[in-house]
Amino acid sequence: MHKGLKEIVDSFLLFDSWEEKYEYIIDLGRELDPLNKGLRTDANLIVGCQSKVWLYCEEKNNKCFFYGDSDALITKGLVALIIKVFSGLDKDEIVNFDKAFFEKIGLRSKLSMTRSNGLNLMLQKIINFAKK
Amino acid sequence: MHKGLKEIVDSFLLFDSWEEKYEYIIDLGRELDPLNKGLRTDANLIVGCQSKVWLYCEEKNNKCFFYGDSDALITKGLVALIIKVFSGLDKDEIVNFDKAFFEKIGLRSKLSMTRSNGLNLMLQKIINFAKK
Amino acid sequence: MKYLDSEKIRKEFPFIVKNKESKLIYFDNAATTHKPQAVLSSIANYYTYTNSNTHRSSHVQGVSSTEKYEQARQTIADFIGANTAEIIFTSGATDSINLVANSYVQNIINQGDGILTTEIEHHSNFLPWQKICKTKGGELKMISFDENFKIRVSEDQLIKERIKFIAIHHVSNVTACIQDVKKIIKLAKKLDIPILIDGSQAASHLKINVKDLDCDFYCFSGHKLFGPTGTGILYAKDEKIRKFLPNKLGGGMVSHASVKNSVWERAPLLLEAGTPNICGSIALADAVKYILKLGLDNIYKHENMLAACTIDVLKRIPNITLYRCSESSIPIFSFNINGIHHYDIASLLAENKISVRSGHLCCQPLMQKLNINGCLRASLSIYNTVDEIEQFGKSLLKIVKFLT
Amino acid sequence: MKYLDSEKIRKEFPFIVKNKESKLIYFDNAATTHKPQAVLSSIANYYTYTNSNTHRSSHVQGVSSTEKYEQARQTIADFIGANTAEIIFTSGATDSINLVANSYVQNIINQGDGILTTEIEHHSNFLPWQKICKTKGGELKMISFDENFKIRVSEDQLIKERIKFIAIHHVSNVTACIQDVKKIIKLAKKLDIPILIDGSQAASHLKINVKDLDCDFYCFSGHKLFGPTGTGILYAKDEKIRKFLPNKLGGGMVSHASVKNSVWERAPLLLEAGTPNICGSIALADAVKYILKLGLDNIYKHENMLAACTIDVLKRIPNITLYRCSESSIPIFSFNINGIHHYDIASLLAENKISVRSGHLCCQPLMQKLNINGCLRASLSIYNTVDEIEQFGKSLLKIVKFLT
Ligand SMILES: Cc1ncc(COP(=O)(O)O)c(C=O)c1O
Ligand SMILES: Cc1ncc(COP(=O)(O)O)c(C=O)c1O
Repeated sequence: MHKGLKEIVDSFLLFDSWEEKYEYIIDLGRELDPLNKGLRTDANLIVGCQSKVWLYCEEKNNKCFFYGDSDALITKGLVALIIKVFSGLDKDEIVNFDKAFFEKIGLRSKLSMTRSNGLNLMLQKIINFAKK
Repeated sequence: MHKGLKEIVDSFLLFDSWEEKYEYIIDLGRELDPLNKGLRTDANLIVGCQSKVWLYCEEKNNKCFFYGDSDALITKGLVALIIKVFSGLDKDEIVNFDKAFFEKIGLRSKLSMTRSNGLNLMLQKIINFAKK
Repeated sequence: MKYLDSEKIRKEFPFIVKNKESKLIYFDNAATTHKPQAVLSSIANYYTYTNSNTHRSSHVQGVSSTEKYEQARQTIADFIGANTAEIIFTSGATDSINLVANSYVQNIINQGDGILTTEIEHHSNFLPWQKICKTKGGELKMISFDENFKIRVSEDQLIKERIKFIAIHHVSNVTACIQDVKKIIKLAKKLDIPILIDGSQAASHLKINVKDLDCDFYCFSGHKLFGPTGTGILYAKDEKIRKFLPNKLGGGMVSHASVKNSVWERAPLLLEAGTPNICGSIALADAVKYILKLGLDNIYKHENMLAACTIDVLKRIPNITLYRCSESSIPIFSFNINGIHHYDIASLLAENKISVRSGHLCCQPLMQKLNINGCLRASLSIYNTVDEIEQFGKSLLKIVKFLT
Repeated sequence: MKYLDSEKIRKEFPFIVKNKESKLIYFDNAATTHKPQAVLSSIANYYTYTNSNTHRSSHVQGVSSTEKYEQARQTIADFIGANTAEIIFTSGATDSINLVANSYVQNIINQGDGILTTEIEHHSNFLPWQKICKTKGGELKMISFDENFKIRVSEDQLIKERIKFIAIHHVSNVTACIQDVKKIIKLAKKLDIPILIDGSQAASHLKINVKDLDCDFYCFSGHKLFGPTGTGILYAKDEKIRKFLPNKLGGGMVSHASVKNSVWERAPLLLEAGTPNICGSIALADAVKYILKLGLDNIYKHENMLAACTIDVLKRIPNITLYRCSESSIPIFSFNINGIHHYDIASLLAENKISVRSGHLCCQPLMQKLNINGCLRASLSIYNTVDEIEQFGKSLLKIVKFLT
């Protein structure tokens, strides 16, 4: 687990209430680098039932980088979190990433096989990108 | 309940074993007037899943008369029984016939809403004939 | 003032009983309802005592299975005032509507003919008609509606747009509006246009009588009616069902089959090829019996009371927009809160153990019309309580504050 | 010699337990099997703990329901060696076959093309192809079979008859014959002809691996596999499923819908419009887990032992004609007794509390070929015992004597 991840897990362990947890998530979203307008295209859009997620993937010097956005606050926070987790890793690291991490921070359900928030599709897109 | 019916119910009450009951039913079939070859037509055929039943309905002097046959012994016996019950009645009597009779002699299941033996369809045909 | 004893009802639903401790509030009943113990027992009893294939066996269980299945058909027929032979068991409302589309409407629509529907329909009562129009060169036409989401059809429109078929909802799963379908059906009948009513959101809330309505087709799902998943009903008027061409062929729907030729059974068996969902349909009939025991009048009045409470609570939420019929309606509440994404609210309500739906609710055309990308929906049923509504209001206020 | 502990298994089936006293013998397992307690519990648990609509909600039960449903898909995929996205949940084998017919085969058959099948098929795998040939001007062609009911296809026939699609059974519900489908599939692949295997009578008896078989489509019903009614599976190879045009439209199968146009989801969701039989599919996966726990190898060997016993018993019946494969087969026994109507025997067996099927077994083309109007069928499953077989033999002898 890279240092950034450890930090995230530690933060999540400290939360006593949903307010704290979601404040943290929403703050992550606020700190997210704004997505270049030119990248907020339909091609980068992941259509879920409930909130929109844009995700752009890029490879530089054998590392993967991700940029994203969402129209919902919480989803945007989760997009930021996922980008924090995966951006800068190489393809092998992404493919072998232990998804128990999301379980640890209590977000498993948000990333499960439902199409409701597009996050699972986002994760799939990242993994597929890494597999190419 | 006309006298013929009473006789039938009484006979059924006496049976101790399936052998006795079905011997009686099969005997009824043996005693059935053979169906005129010219009436053994597709038009008079009632197609069930398992055995064939032919039934011909006729009205004479305001009474209904039925003639029938089947390719299976037991079904033929039941056809004979039904003819014994209904032949000679007038239309009103047929329409108002109390179907609990079949329950009394333990043949309800053979005459229920299944298409398996055509007997239910036979009963329906008789009633429809009487309703016309 | 109390039409139903909610404490007693809650005890009859295993899901509610099991979630008592965790204080879960389930407000997604328009999506699916929970099942009373009577339905769970019906399923267990069927498999324990009866289980057998229908319509084909002479053995004891086969006969008994067929009888129970046909009695279930009778129960459903009585429930909506139909004849038994007009009831087709399907796997759900979507299946029912597609059956009408594939077995009937497809064969009556020609180039230039119109199919009339509304932008308020659930996708299941919209996409099949769109497809037929695409493949047959027909035109999909819309009925307009007022600010209360009440739809209005004129004889003029029916004639001018060459309407050959009409498909509308009885009650909307978004706006809760109870349409005056009887009036529209009357108009359709006058011009001899077949009409389908999607009763998915009506059947568990309103008394329905298809003969009184005089519609040609009526349908609903079992799972929204306290029954099992994988069950549904299509009512098709006798004169119409005779014109159906089966879309699904297989065991049980032919009287004769040979390499050269096959002779079909009569409806409804003709339209139920293969082994049906025997247990499911029997359990659905038991769900209907459960409803009848409570009484639809009582349910309607009780739910109106719940609805009034909910309205009171929602009025206190700042910046709320309700997409809802203020006239006759059922306890469904679709809304948005200005400046906050519906998904954010639904997520945080979930954290607070309150289950509501958010998104387009399978009604994208309506969302487009309302110019929104989705909304929240709280939908109540007989086992919901005033306490739950108040808790919902409190949590909602807190969340809205948190997010602004 | 004992591959399965039948006493233990019998205790796991509520139907068997409840009928212990009455000594009922259920030999109609090819029509439908009974359900183990594991399946009944699965259903009760779903409705008590999870119940919610799938694929659409962000609330806890919605997510959990979707997960369980998708895990069920995974379980089924693993069971037959498929990829998850190649598994479509249907309402039964008939539904699966008709889905292939309506969404795929219909679009590839043109005037003069041939569809190849056999006279041994169940109506469900016969009538849909007959219909397509009628509507599209194709020709329904037959594969010949030997005295063991083994079918034989030649490359020659495929070419000469312009075959564009093949649909055959894996195991017959009349003759019990296990076809060498792998060989036929290989031939079909060589000529690039899509092929469907009806596995309705195979799935509860044989280990199946669709990748090893290399067929394009494989299907079976849940209710013949110890699962609930109203459930079924269609396996469709990835490259084929992409070509499916949905026959049923509605909620859950579009990513975008508007009055003008709609954009479809990907398979398998594209082909599962509407609320699916969520509980049923989850319970079917639990039935599969039950089978895997017993082990298909053990089941196969145990059933072979039961089959050998049954053959011994039937040999003692005078004037019997068995319609059965003497080579590899499952414990199904179709027969007639010369001079006695099958229905008479079935009726009297029922009086003796023995449930067998009689009639055409939804295989009228085969009955015509055999020149009979029907037959008797005894079909066994894992919970049947040698004692039951012997009792069956005794009763049958007595009845035959009674009727002659
Ligand atoms: C070989 C075969 N195919 C298809 C079917 C149809 O199955 P279902 O009625 O469950 O759809 C059956 C069941 O009777 C069968 O035995
Ligand atoms: C108005 C309406 N019509 C149709 C449907 C489709 O029902 P199902 O998904 O059970 O087929 C629904 C359910 O969401 C609905 O609310």
